[in-house]
Amino acid sequence: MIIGFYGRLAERFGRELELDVPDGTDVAALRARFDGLDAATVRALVNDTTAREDAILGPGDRVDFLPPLSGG
Amino acid sequence: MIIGFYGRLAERFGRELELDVPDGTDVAALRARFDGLDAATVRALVNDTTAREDAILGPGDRVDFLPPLSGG
Amino acid sequence: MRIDARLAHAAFDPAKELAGFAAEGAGAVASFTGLCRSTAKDGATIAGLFLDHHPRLTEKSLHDIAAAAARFELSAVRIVHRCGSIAPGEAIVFVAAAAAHRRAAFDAVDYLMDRLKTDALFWKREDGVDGSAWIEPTESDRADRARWSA
Amino acid sequence: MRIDARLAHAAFDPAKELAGFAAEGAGAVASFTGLCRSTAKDGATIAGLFLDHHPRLTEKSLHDIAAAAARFELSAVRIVHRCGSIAPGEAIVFVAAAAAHRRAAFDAVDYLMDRLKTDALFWKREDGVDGSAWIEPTESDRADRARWSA
Repeated sequence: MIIGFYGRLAERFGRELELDVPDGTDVAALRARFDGLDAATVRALVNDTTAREDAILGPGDRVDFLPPLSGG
Repeated sequence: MIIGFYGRLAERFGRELELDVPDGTDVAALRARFDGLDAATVRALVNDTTAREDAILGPGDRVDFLPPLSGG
Repeated sequence: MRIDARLAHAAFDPAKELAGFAAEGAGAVASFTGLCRSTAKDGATIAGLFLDHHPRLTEKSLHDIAAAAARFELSAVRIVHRCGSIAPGEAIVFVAAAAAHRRAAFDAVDYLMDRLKTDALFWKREDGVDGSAWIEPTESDRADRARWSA
Repeated sequence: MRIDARLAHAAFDPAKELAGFAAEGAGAVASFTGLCRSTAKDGATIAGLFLDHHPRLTEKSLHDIAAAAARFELSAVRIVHRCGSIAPGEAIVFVAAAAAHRRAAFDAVDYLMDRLKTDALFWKREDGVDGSAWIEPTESDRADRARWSA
């Protein structure tokens, strides 16, 4: 699975990360592996679409964690 | 004396006219020589400055008659 | 505030005017270009416009209007306005304002266009296929102008 | 309405963007250019900005915002937005709207800038002499955005 980070998160965790997760891992569980991915402020996308916290992740998925937008 | 006309007035009377007027002619008297120079809508300038109707004109003056502006 | 207000006697290029509008230190540049349309308000096809002007006072009116934009927090303002015969598609007017912040730049351009529509010293003739007509300011132009206190 | 919304990975020229913004038949073209300033809001000198972006969704957000300007009576709209490292004086964003009438063109550019400030998919870092800081939208940006019903 590919995980993408942006803005201040990219500085902290790197821009992109390849990671294997156990079967049945959902978005909430993936968040919990990293410090500071608070669901209230950091939006999760799975394959470019906003994902529910209980969405189950598979090995071919791409997950992006987006901190609050600063705007253009 | 040079008289300048603009917009629809220039079409009617020509752009510029050279005219001798009797001593003591004022703006109102000059207006009265032309048809359609109503003081309510046609502004008179003497030497590029808005003039009173009773301003006395001399041979070296330039008088401009400005119809209502159409704007830019 | 730098002021550049010019009467253009021949066709000009709005993009070049924007390029030359140095905005040193400014964060925001707003611009407006008014172009000669090929139809009149009543839908009739027009062949062009003729904008009559006064040899000295028209350019002075442009300068006075530009200077009045000092009421906004601007670093620079530019007005370029055509006179003479203008073909459809040609620019009639270009206005630009540079400011630290975008609200001032927007408001200044909006204000300048409203002022130009009523206070610029021009007389406009629409030349149509069925003849020509001299235009006077509309009630809508006057109402736009009245939005600003001075 | 023609829509042109692009993410620029290198410096671009706003005047060229205005020149290329064909306004066939339009009577009014409004534009806005946002430039990188050399001082931050707190007055500190900044060396530049870094605008982080998503490889696909950032450009899509620009396109979605441009398309939303269909609520105005426009013939064309253009958005060009930088990403990456931006030096003071360089353009960050260029927005243009073409319409038959100037009010629609003005309102569209104003609307697009408000939308871009809150809804464009960017993460902005100010690089100053004393270090860097990631920026989040201000209350004032949110208030501007809230002026429009959607």
